[in-house]
Amino acid sequence: MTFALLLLIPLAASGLTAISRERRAMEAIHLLSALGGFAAAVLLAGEVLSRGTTSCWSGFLYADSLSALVVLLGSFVYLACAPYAIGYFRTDEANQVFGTEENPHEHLAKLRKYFTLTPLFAFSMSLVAVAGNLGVMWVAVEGTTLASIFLVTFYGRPTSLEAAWKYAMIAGVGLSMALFGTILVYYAAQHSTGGESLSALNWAVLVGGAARFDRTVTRLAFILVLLGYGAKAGIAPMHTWKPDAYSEAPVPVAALMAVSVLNCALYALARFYVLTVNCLGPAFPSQLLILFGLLSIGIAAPFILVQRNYRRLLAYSSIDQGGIMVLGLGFGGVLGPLGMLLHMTFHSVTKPLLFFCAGNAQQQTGNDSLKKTAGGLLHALPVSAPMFLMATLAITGTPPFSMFQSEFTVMRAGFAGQHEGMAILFVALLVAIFAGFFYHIAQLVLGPASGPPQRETCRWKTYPVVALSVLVVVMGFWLPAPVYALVEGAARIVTSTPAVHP
Amino acid sequence: MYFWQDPQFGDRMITLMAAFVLVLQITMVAQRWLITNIRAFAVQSLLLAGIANTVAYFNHAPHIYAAAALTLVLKAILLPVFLRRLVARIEIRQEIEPLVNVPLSVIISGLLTMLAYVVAEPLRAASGPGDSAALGHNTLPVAIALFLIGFFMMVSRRKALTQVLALLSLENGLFLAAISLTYGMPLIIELGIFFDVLVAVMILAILVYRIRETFDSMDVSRLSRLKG
Amino acid sequence: MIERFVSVIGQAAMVLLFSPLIAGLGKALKARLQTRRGPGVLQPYRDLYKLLRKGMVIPDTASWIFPLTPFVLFSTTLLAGLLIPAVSAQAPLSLFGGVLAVVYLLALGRFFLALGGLDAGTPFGGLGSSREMTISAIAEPALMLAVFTVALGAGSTNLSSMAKAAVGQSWHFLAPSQMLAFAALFIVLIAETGRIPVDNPATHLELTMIHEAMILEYSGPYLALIEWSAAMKQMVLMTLLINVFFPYGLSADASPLGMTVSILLFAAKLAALASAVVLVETANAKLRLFRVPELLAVAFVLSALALISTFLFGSRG
Amino acid sequence: MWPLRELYSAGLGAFALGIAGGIAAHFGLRSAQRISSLFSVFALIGSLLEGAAAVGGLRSGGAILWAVPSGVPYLTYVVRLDALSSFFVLTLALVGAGVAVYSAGYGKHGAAAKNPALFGALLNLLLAAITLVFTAGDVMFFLIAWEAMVAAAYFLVVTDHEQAESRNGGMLYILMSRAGTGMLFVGFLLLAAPAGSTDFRALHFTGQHLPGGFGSLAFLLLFLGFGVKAGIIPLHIWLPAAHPVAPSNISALMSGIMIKAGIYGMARVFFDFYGALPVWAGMIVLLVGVISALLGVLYALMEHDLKRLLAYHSIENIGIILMGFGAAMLFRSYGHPDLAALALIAGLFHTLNHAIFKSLLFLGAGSVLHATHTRNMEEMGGLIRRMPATALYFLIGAVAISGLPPLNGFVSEWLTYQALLGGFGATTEIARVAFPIAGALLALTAALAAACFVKAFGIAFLALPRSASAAQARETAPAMRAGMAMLALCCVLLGLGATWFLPVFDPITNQAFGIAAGHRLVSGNGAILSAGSAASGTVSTLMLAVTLVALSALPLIIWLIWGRRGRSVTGPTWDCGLPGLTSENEYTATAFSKPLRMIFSVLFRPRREIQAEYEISPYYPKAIHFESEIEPTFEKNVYEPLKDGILRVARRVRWIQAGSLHAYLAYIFVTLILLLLFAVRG
Repeated sequence: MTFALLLLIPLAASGLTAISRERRAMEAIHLLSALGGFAAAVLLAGEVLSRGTTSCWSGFLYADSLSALVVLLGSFVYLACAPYAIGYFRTDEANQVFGTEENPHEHLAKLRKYFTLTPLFAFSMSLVAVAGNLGVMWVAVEGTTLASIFLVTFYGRPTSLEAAWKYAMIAGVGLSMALFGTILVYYAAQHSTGGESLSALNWAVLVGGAARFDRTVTRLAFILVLLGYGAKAGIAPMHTWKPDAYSEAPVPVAALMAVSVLNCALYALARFYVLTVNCLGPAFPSQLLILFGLLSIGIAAPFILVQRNYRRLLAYSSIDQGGIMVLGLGFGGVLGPLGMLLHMTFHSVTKPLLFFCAGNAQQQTGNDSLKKTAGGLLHALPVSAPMFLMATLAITGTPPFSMFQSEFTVMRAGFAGQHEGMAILFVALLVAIFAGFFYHIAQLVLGPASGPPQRETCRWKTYPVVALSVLVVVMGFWLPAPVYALVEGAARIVTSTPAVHP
Repeated sequence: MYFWQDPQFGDRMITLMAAFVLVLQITMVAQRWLITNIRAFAVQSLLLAGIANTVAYFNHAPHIYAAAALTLVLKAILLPVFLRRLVARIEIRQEIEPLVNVPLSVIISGLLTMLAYVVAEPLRAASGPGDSAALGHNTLPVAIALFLIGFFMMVSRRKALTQVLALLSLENGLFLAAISLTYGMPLIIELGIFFDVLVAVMILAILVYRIRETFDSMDVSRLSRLKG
Repeated sequence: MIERFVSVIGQAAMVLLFSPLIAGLGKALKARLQTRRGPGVLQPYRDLYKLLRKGMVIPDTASWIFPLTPFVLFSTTLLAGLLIPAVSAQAPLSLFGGVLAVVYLLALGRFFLALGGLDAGTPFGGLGSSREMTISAIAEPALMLAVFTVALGAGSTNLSSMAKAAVGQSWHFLAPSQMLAFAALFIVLIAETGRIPVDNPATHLELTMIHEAMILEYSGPYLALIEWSAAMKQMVLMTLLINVFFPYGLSADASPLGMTVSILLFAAKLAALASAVVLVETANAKLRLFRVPELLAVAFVLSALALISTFLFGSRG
Repeated sequence: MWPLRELYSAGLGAFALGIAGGIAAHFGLRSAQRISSLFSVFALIGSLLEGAAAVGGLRSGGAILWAVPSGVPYLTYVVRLDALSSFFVLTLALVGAGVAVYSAGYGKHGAAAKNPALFGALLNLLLAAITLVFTAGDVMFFLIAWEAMVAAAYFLVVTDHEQAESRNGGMLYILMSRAGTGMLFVGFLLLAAPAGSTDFRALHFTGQHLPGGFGSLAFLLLFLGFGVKAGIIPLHIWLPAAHPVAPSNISALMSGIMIKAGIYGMARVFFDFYGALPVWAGMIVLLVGVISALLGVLYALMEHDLKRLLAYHSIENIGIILMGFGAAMLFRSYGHPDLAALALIAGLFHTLNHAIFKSLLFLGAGSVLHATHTRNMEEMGGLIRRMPATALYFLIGAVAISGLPPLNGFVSEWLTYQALLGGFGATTEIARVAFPIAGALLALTAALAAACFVKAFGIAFLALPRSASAAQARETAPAMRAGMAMLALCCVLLGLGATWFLPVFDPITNQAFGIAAGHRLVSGNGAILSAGSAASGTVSTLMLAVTLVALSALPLIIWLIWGRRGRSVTGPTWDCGLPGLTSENEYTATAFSKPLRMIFSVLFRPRREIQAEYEISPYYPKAIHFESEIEPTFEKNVYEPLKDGILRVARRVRWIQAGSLHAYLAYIFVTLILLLLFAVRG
């Protein structure tokens, strides 16, 4: 039932917007679907918390704490983006980004594209998390790519076309690698359990039989899956599409991709990680994960230091964040996965805030270049600009904001797992990233006013910012117990320690 | 018993067809005419359908017939036709000089094939030889080779359309792997994959068309405005 | 208790009354060495008496720092004089502070003197203060290190115990560390009391003068107090030098005979040291201001050597 | 029983009210305007309550106040008020109270006036954060409080963010702090990894048992990490950049108490987390102390920006404190707990004293800045007549910081000397020489500090006004004077009453070395301070002061005997007979420091340009333009190259993302090949 709600609401929304002729109608449907989706996600989380796992259609759809967490976060971001998107596109229309007022029909077409494709995107994201079958999961991940390509080309600029092409190609290659990996796992499963059937790829079955998998096949499979879903998550060196796509897509899309795509890809990776650990033990996957995690952070750092465009800056930041999560997974132990999933949670709340502030800044100044903008944004955006600075502190893991807790947990995992050298390198890179990030944003926000002081008019754009800011501050000191329970349960699944149920 | 019931014969057939598939892949690397590439891809897909049929026949796995049929319809007929239309629309016949020249590309393809064998070796060892379940397992190296060579084509070719073709041939490698290793993924998943491929090709085609319009060229290496 | 009080009064009186005599002695001897007749030995007393009776002009640019300075200077110097053993090994107020207190009391006086120099706002005053603070600052490490060297031997910074420790051992001043420390302190003495080759008390030439420049604006009783303090400071430092290195004859008991003997000895030692200073003064020419640091560097090196030699030659102190 | 928790919580509550009121008012809550205007009152009440709590903590020797669980198991808000924490909280209380009173008058001036609500909130936040830093009992909570402090201070520094100077100062500050925090992360985690817990009590005396080189590594990282905050050389460069540009009451808080957070951290690590450390550790701390003290005062001497000058003096005094700490560590390594206790007391007491007179001086500088609108000493002068009260308080601060008797600075420096002196007998060869040499250099430092403050006070307050604004200066608001008066009084009391204060250190030394050394330093009738047996020597500031007053009566008497006949007149300044003394021919600050600039030219590398324009002959110059500057050694030779190097590398790396899809695909391809080979091999 809950599954049905979760999956059907976005599909329905997409269908309705496709046929609706009225802008307000589209916006209304969009908002409602976002609310409904979030409600469904909360329901699912509730069921999982009470019953441990839930599934239907003979395990075709399956949800444990891990999937529930990912679904919850995804639908939360979707919910946060919905009102912002309304304000964002209205402003675009006002600034005549879609061309002049002559052809309102064209505007509608543009908007419909967004309001139709985004729910599909949301649908496939939810499917990724609740698919009990790794093959279906792959199909769903591919679905997210297909749904988002045309969102990247939204503005139809040559550059957005370029970004979309690169995105499509890299994601395509990556996902074929992931598929290859999935096939190999299926082969291994068949070989150990015998009998080719749909259920052979079901998580519940696989995790049981993983210990008997053929080791060589599993190694190969893990490598392919790591590269494949890594490309989707934007782990270096498969990260190259990210800055282009994020800086070209409309801000709400960028926010959705930066959080949900990352979450989904890492979710998939985590599933295969568990299988691999059950078969090979932690050593082999850990060294690869640590390598790629540090590589991502290390690649992100210099680009953040000498960045010229603040939306690309955000993209590199999310490469860095992805790296941190992968690193946490790699450090392993009890703390590593916990740190990773906490980081995923906190990141899903903080990153949209950054994107919204950046979007407001861009629509205010008309460009997203750090060089062209004189600074003193504080006077033009009395609400968003200071929040931009605060969010910067939050995303760079500055206490008292919550991402410090998760990063600290990852560090602890590193030291607990005798990876001192790696952990120290990690800390050093974090400092460098903070330096670049904070320097650029402070230059942008502070300084003398360039024009007369203004007020932020569009409430659709400021309220989400304020709401998220409050949430970010609160989370720094207090995390709702159910959410933490969900995270911890998820961490248990990843560390494959048996969960204790009340 | 008749020879067409002899697993050995089936094994031979499969190996033969797999070899042809590999040859076709290398042909695609070697020459530069778009149309020929598309034709090669069509034939390749046809052979894959053949392999699938054989496996289905000898292993009495009906759902693989479905996969074979899908391959035949989709990859061997629909997509080639569609792509030729596209080529006709955008009036580009020949691949401009690839980043890696042809002789070198062929050599590299050879090396990749060897790598594929090296990688596949332990897996063949894993599945005990001789038993009928092992039917067609020896095509796994071919599958990996298809994958790697296709990947290499994506790296070395400049035309957007050729990259699409390369991606498709890479997918063929996966299909071959699926067939030869696991006698096909569960049908529902196969369907999903085929659906995805179809949609992907549509989208990519649209992108190709747009690129052609916007940059009035299909040279991907011109798409380098976004830096840093 | 009562004899403690007596000793305080006694030493205060001695410092107050003898210090001008030492200054006069120096001047007279110097004149003789330069084959002049020069003023009498008692000339400083006459000067002080005259100045005290005169009226004075307070610059209208000066603030309350200006009148405050002479009093601070006077009392700090006198107090320093009460912390060091002069005739008796037991300095009257020895408990109130050791050698560090002496150094820092003098520093306090100097601090205010320099402010007084700046207060009137004349370029000469500023020049004087600047140079005074500079030279005293770079003289400090040598002074401290030498003092430490001696204190280490005695295991205390308390001057009385230092003196007593020194009394204990015979020919103790021949220890290399003692000699070196003495040499260092002698240089510091010259710098601190503003004698040639560091400063020339007899000149008012702006290129050379240091101490005199600070007090140009003072006149009458204030000037008297400052001059008197200068004389007392000189005596204090000399006493310090003498009784730390050559404490012979410091009376342990307060018997009249012992007192008189030690007073005479003390006077003799002072006279000797004063004449040594005068000899140096007449034998040398004044150094350029920026050559002075080199001289004080020598002093620092000497005291460092003294320190090292304390355990190099094993003789503790 | 002292109501510790209640007092402590109430204090934090007061701060919280200040924060909440300010924020509410900032976001336009009309009714909160009144509350936010009272921010200094909250700060005052909070400081006083915390002070009371600290006194209790010192008496009871420490207790857990709270252990509040957060939503997550790995983070508990443990608040602990042991002797060390209490001492630092006490310091905070004294400084905070003075600054709060001062701010009541100051709030309406300067950049803070643009947004008083937010300013008040941040000021209270800073105080609260520092309190938590001093009392946090868990690594993670400590780091949270620590960074909250950094952030609050940053936003206070950039209060005037329209000025590029304050933007850059703030940026340098927060970047270096973050680098320091990074070191702290690693250091703490190295300590906590074997202990398996992040609670401070679990870390007690665990440091030296760490496996391998980790003990030393953690020690160095923690020392450097806290050193950034304390402003040790060569990690000091943010300090003279950030402190001057902040509003003056904030500068007072930063220099007075915030950098002491670094000292607190060091004390916590050196004497609580670590037992006896190897000798080299103590030597490093001692050496860094000496260098910071000497270079700090030398750079201060070259400054003519009053607030930068004070900032450099903070570096100097941190150095003096570290001399005490280093000596204490060495003594513990050599097994002399009594001397170690003496040295530790010297360091901690100087921490308190510096906190008080430095904030006093910064507040004074703030009044001057507010009266003359300039920080450049060359444009001040003659203020003693226009702002007599400020001048008096500044003079007291100047005497105290120069370590002159009988004020508090003298006492702590005296203790430091005695400790260093004790080192000679107590240690072996290298340390043996190092101790007296350090003492001598401490003497040099103190003397140079005196010179510097003769300059500061003499040029800024004495003689003739050097600019129109200085001529029209007005005495500051009563509240501001009251704040300074409180701190000045503390200087005097802690100087004269040192012997009655010292027992405060008993629980601390007891905690660290197992001996309550504080009261042992008091001998005789209670007014005499003695350095104990090992390095004997006595001093009594109180008696010295009394005798000084008594003796200064003597010249009066003498004068009354003879001098009555001469009458004193106030006349034009003689100035060697040169007519018409004007402010142009006064001695300038530059000229005052000239001799030292020449003597230490090796360090300063001064550059001077003199351009003279002549009309008739070279003997009649029309105008002479003189320009002199010294080379900022560390900025130019260490930090600039470092920054440039990093950025150059970063720019090089950018070619990875050159826009070519083929390159991007190639990365993946190569990675795949390599990993396949790796998989096959393994």
